[in-house]
Amino acid sequence: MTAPDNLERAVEATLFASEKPMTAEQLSAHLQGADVREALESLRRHYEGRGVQLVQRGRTWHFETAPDLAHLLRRDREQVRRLSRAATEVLAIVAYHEPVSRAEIEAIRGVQTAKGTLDVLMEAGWVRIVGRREVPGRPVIYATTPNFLVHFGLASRKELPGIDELRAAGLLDPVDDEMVVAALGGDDDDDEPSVTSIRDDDDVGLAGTDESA
Amino acid sequence: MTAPDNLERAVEATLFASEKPMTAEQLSAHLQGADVREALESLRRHYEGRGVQLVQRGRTWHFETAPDLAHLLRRDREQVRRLSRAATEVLAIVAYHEPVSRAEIEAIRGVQTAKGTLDVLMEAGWVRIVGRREVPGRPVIYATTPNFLVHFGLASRKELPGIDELRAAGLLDPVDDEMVVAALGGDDDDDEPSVTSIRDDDDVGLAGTDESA
Amino acid sequence: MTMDAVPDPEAVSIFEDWDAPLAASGDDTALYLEVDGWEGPLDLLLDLARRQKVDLRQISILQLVDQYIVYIERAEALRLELAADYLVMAAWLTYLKSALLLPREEQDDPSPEELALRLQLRLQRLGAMREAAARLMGRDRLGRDVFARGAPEGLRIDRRNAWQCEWFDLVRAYGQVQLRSQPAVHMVRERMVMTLESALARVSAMLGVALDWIELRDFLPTDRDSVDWSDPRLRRSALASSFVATLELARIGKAQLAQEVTFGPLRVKAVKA
Repeated sequence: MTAPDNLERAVEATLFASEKPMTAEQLSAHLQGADVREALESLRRHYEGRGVQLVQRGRTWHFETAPDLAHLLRRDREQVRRLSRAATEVLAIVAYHEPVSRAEIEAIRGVQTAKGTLDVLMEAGWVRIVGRREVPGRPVIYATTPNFLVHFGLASRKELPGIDELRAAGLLDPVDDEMVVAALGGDDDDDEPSVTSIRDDDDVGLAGTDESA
Repeated sequence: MTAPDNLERAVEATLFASEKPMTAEQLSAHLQGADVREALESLRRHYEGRGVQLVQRGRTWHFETAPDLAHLLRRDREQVRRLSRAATEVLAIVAYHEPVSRAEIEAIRGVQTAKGTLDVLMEAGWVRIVGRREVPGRPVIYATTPNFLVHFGLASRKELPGIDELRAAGLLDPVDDEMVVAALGGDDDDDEPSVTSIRDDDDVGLAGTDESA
Repeated sequence: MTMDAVPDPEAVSIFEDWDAPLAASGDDTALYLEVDGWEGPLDLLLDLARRQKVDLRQISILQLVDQYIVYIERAEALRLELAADYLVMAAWLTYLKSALLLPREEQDDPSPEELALRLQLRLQRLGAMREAAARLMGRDRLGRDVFARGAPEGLRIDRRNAWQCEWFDLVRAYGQVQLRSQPAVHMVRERMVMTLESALARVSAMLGVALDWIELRDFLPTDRDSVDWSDPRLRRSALASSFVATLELARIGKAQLAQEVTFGPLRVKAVKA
């Protein structure tokens, strides 16, 4: 590798630090009137095939990421997040009762349902808006998506266990761990029905997220 | 010239495109978990002597223009914030003694340090609160940030000018508070700023950010 | 060192211009009153010590004390309002000087020499930091001497949440909702009773054939019937209904009731028409 001469270094640094593409004339004016054309050409060749390239667009020059690496500039990062208990309940209600309005969900849960909860479920791709109910106020109504069935491995909603089956499985037994925790005040979730209906279950939140990259 | 391999190109492109210095871990996470250390080292060598350099500051890497070209680039650049004498002194004390409490800073300077001085340094992103000292009063303690290293071009705090000599001379030893009290005449409140016609260091303010030409 | 008793007009003007930048005059024979703005007495001492033009480790503390006192006296002569800490330091230095000069009878702890040494150390420490600050500021600083890329494309990281929820969580959640929201309906269990009507009929019929007092219990049905009268709940129901039936018969004058002791046997007899 041949070491760049000082003019080439100066052009390289100037273009690198510049906030805008520069013409050869601007570069030249910046560098005491030096003839920069050769340096530009030499730099262009140097950066050829690298991750960064020196490109000329019209009369201006600038550095840019190599086109084949453009995908690196935008990345998706998946973050695994567990659905909060409030969101899980809302999802279950939608699944069992669909289509339902938010007011109906709230009536069944006995607590107010934050808008955010439904947003999370829609973001997850499990719930969607399917229309409006033709009653006063024309509330939006929600239903599950095909993706919901896929995620939960269900052929249809009919495969969701009925109340009797839930009871038989002990899932309707009043005493279970969560209830005990709730009773002991260890859970900030919205377990009390009605009485706390003013409270918003904003804790759509996310058990065990890690925000930090 | 050997053509850079794809990982090296990807690291080069990512660091060029990034708005902030990145750690090897961040780069790796961005590039599907690839081990980027070799690529970084290879890139660093490649850019050695060019107008642009790849530098490591603390744990982060970034490209910057070569220092010897400062005279070419400085001219139409906004000057970085100019710090008051008090602020530069406080910054030096934090950097060389970290972590330090405000009282310790004051003990070294022999004068009260306006809250604003530390605020300015924190606002600049060079100093941050790192906890409390487990002594009576639990004073807040301060240390420098990774950005401090980036801004002052230090690979690590070990590169602080003269730090080894100062340490060897015992000048970085913990401050003996008793001595401070003795030297200042037995008052724990080192100095009333109030009456002083001597300039208080409240004017840490950022003296005009552009000190142009 | 010489000191003019009369304040130098030049010095006065400098003093008045309090925020003036460091004046560049360098008259070192007289104490030059630099008014850059001391950052406390230690700062002033450091500057005075530097005027001795020796390594801070070798400064003469006695000389330094004298210089400081002179400075303070001069400032007072100029009727400058000095902050208290400058005066406190002056007093302490005067004490230190006398302690250093006078013969000592008993050993103070710490000794004046020790105090002088500590002061020296403090000055060194402050001097070191001041120098370090200057060197730090003089480095190639990002954004002043070296520059990051002017127009980085930026890395955009789009976060996507991969929401997790298991089938079991879902159905259990529904169970919880159901459990919570089920109205508390109290179902009365269906059970065998003897109605008041049948008790009335039975008691009336039995009273009709009986001539003497009969205990109420004897009116109760027996296993002869198709029903299982051994069920204690059914027997209680029959007893209660039969009791109400006899009360009704007594009310309409068809029966009379007797009970000798409280909770004793209740006897019934027909009233002869």
